[in-house]
Amino acid sequence: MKNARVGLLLALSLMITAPAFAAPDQDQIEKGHKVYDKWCFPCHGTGLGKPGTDSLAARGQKPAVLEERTDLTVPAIKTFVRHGVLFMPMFRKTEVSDADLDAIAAYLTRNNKP
Amino acid sequence: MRVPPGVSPGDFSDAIKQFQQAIGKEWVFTSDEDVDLYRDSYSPFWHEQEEPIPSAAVAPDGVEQVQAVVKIANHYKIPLWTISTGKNLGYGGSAPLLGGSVVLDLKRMNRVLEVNDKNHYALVEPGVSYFDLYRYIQDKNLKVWIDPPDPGWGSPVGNALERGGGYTPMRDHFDCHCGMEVVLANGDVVRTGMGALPNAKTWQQYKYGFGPYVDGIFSQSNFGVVTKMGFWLFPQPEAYLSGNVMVSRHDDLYALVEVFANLLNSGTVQATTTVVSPLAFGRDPELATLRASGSTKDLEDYVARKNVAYWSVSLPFYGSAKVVAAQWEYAREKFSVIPGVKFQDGASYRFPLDADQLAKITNPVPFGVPSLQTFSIGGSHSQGHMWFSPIIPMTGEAVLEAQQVFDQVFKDLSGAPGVSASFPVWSFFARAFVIIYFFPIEHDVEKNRRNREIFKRLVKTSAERGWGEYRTHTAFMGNISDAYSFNDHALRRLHETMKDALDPNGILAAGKCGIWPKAMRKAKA
Amino acid sequence: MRVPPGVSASDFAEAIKQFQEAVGKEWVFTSAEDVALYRDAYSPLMGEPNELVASAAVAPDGVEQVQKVVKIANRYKIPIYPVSTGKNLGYGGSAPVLSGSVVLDLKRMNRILEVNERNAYALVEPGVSYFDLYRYIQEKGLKLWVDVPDPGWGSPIGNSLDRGGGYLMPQYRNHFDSHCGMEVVLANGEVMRTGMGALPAAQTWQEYKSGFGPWIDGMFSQSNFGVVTKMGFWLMPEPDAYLSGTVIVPRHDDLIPLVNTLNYLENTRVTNGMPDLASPLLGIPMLSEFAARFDQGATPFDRPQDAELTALIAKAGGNMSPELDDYAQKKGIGYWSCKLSFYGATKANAANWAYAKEKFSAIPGVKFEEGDVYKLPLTAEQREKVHKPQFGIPSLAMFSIGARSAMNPEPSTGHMWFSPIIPRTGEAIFEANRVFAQAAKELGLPFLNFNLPSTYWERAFIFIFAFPVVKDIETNKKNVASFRKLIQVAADHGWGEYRTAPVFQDAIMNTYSFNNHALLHFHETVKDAIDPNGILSAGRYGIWPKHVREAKS
Amino acid sequence: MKKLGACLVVALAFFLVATALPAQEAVSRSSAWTTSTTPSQGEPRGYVQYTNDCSMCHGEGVGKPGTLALQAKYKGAVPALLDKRTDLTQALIKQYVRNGISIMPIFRKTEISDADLDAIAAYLTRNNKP
Repeated sequence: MKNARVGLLLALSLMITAPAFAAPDQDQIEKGHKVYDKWCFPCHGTGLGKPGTDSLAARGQKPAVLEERTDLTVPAIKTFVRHGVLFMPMFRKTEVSDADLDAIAAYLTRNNKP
Repeated sequence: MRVPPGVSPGDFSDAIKQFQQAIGKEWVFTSDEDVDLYRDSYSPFWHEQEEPIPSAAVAPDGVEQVQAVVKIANHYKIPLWTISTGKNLGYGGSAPLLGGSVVLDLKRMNRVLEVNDKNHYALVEPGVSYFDLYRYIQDKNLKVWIDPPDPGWGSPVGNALERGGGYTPMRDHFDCHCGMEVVLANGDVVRTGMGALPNAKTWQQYKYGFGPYVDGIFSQSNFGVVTKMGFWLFPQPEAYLSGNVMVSRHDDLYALVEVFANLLNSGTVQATTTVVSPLAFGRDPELATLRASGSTKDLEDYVARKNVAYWSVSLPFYGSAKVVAAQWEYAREKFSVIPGVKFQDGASYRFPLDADQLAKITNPVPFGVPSLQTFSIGGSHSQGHMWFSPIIPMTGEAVLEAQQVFDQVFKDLSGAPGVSASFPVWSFFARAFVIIYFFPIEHDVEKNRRNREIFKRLVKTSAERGWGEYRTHTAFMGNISDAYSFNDHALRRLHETMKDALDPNGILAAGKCGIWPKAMRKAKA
Repeated sequence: MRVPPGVSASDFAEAIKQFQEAVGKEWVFTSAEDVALYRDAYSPLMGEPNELVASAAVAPDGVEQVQKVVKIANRYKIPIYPVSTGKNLGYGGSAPVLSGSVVLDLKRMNRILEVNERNAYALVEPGVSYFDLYRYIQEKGLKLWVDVPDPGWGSPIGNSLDRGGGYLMPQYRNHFDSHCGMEVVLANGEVMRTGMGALPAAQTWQEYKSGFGPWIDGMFSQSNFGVVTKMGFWLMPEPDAYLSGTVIVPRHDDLIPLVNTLNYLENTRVTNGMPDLASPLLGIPMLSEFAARFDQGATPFDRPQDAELTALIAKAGGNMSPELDDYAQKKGIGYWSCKLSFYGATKANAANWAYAKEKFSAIPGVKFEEGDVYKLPLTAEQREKVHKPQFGIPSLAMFSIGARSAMNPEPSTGHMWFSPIIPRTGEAIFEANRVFAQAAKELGLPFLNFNLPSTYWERAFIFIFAFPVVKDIETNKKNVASFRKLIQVAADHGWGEYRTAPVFQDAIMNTYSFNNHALLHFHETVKDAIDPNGILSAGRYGIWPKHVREAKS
Repeated sequence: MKKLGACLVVALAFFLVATALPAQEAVSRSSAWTTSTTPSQGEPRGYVQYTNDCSMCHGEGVGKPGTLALQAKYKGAVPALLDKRTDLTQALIKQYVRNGISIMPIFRKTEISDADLDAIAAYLTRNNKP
């Protein structure tokens, strides 16, 4: 099962180069920004004491702050939120609803190259 | 679809249908995908059969919906497991203790009902997080602090009910609550303290009300579902100052702790800190060698040579700028009975902190600002953790004894990865130290099995020494409850008597803190 | 011999015999003369047929004897009523709630089991009085203070279980809050320890309150769920110094910012002693000076003897009046005052007081009076001078209120306390005065023109009104009826009593009626489960055993 | 009246010297109860019990409602301090302890045993004229 998860991650990273999706509208991105600030920023934001950012920084290569990434895909984001990764726990739908998660994904992929 | 233990599939699907009618279809989760979101991300049973996974989850939005759910559960004898924000990570997360329970997820009940900055209190629902409450207070520009625990996404209600601790003078979270609303197993709503008085004017100002004070039995228990809770807040103080006290010899610990306890009990120091040996964490290779094989004398020599401390405690002071300076001065005077003691001024702040100041503070929790900084603890590759947290006396003797005893357990079991040989002791609570041992969780069955064995051994050893845990992961609640056994488990038997009377069908949080409903006690026996 | 209700004479005789075997013949009291000693000396029902009286009394000396007594009581369904020192005067004394109960008198269990100076706590039995504990600490020369309530002969355990209060730092003056760990004999005769005491080898029974699992201690306060036989208390290390200072404000409406600022200072722990509200203009004395005024031969309600003022006060009738404000300004007399106490390091006290003054300076016209500064311990001479409970010294001085004195040549035979909790705001003080003054008028009660609340609790005020108990049955009847009216008046305004005498326990519990008395029903469910025969303190705080509830309905 | 009280105290101090009681007791009677007095220290039992059980209300010094009440009642016609009285009878003492008077409550036998009460009564009547 662990291997299955790793496999999933690999598959997802391969999908990063997959074809573009329909561009989300600006309202959706703004909503996503708000939800991101509420649910993701405390761990993945800028500044001191942000373990999510620190953890990604330790991994290196890509920007550690999620908002600066342009390579995240919507399915990857959803997988991390719904399944967790390392010490990041999964989030329930009473915390981050599917609609909120769509918005977060829209926000974090807003600068992706098509 | 998974079915709760002892419930027929037919009954369960009827119950699910009624849950859906009561709270709306979208808030009853039954698909594997949705239900898996309720697994404990930091489960020590990861990839094992024993991992307790719920059968479904229901998320009511309001006390009437909670009542409806509880009544349905009673009718079909469905075991429920209540969570507030579900972020009790390291102690069980959002997963039940009994596999197949239906999680009663109160996250949607996230209203901040009142924040009063004249009498300094808040009334909140269980789904409110420390972040939510902080934001509310900031938005309204109120001059009150909350007291967050290390992780800010948890629930003030949930954390207080688990009897967690924070860092400011309001650090004992259960102690600082005032008034509850509870849905009982029969679906009835009670309000405690002054809340029992209709139109009460002091529900959040006087804890006890009239007659038996029942609030305590809803903490670390399964006697009800708390749907509202009041908290006393700390008005924003003028200033903060910290001062570090360093002593150079091993045996100085006795006097260090004695003076420290006196300062706590006399109200000079009013907040959480930790007594620590910096020697336990230094990265110097020479120090590492001394730690492994050196004598106390060797370590004392090292301390003298390198001009470091054998033990230290950093004292936090809250108050007016002049007062915190005077308190620190008085503390220095008191510690001066220890020959060779050294002092170092620490951080100093005036409140409110502006954005720039706040940005420079890695851990803002001691200033009433919630954070997730604590999750750095396991390093970037951590897959989670759980805590072993025994209460020990606030004496140097106890600290040394605990260190020696627990070190021996680790040695006997040839160590546990990531567990430090030495440890800080914390003053989260007024009078006793609590040790918080970090146990890594891995997605590795063998390592987790081994860690569980070590954990159980620690619980047992701890009990033999007269130390008990203040809180634990659901996986060990039975073990710890077993340890609190005075007079043939008289306390647990009383809890069971009450459980049977208040929740005859045993629907609420079966097994929580060792309390099982009658039917399951019989099955186990 | 009186027999408990529902018990046959022969069963009772048999039970008495077994009690005698359990505790020794001399410690079972059955003669009318001996049992009369358990009457409530301050009973408002004194001499009436419905006075609450015992049928017998049993005085065990140790937890095993308590267990035996409880088991015998269970066997014969004898209602028993534990008292600790039995000095809960004004709130019921040593008499039971249910007439005919056997009083379980724990006075002989008066051992001080431990006083730990380093970690500042004590473990005591219920018969230990504040005087006893204080003496013990003095004899051993320990640098510890006990937070005492006004009457020093009471029991720390009994007072704490009845949720009484004292005068020191907030974490000590709430006596239930400052307890840590209990030993309880349950109705089935089993002995249980709470908190860390449930751990057989416990090292921190008196250092950490809640142990593991449900924290049960609160259930044994103001209740009838068990007999507490040991209890731990957190003591206050003797501070470095004490300082007091008084804030005086000129106008009626200044009470509002006065209280708001006080709340800020108390909740940030700037001032850590019990704040002491008074009114120089209206002659309402500070609580801490109340008893001392008797020694000075003064009446406690002292104000300038001035006909104009007396007339103005009468005219205002407890309300805001511009004339009174003008008078106070003209004469330079403060309308309200509040004495603050500080315990701590000499310099910290001074700095805290300076900071408090800075904060109060937002009130125009505020004045400050420097009070006492003591480096502790007090000298023998200082000890005589001070308000003793504020220095952890037990006393009986407060009884001067009801005792014969120059101002009170024909004393009462006791008193009962009406003690509602109100919000900690100036507005609430005004409202409560309006409401209670109106009620007093309607009931013909001799209330003062204005009353100020006490500040025993950190976050709420408590009004304490004394009702005299006299020899005249008719007067007592009238007072009891008035008391009941006030309970209702208070409840209608969302104010509830924190404690009361047995005569009023049902009435007050009835006001705590949220959701059709859900909390009382909860208590009853617990009661029936853990004391199925209903032997413990039937009726205490409004909780009756099932058979009595059924008989009543 | 205040002056009268002071004279009384002076007079009593003289009186004390004349009795067999230990000299130290004359110094600070009002806080005598703050440490236990035990028979082993050679004190008569009645004095011990009186100190431990009665002096907190009936002793000397400030904050003693019993003493104040008797002062208000007799206005100096008899001493306000019980242990200076020479007119009390044992029966009367027992009557008050076991029945209370005004706001003085009843004392149970677990508080003051019959034997202790006998001793207190003997102590308080020790200087009565025969």
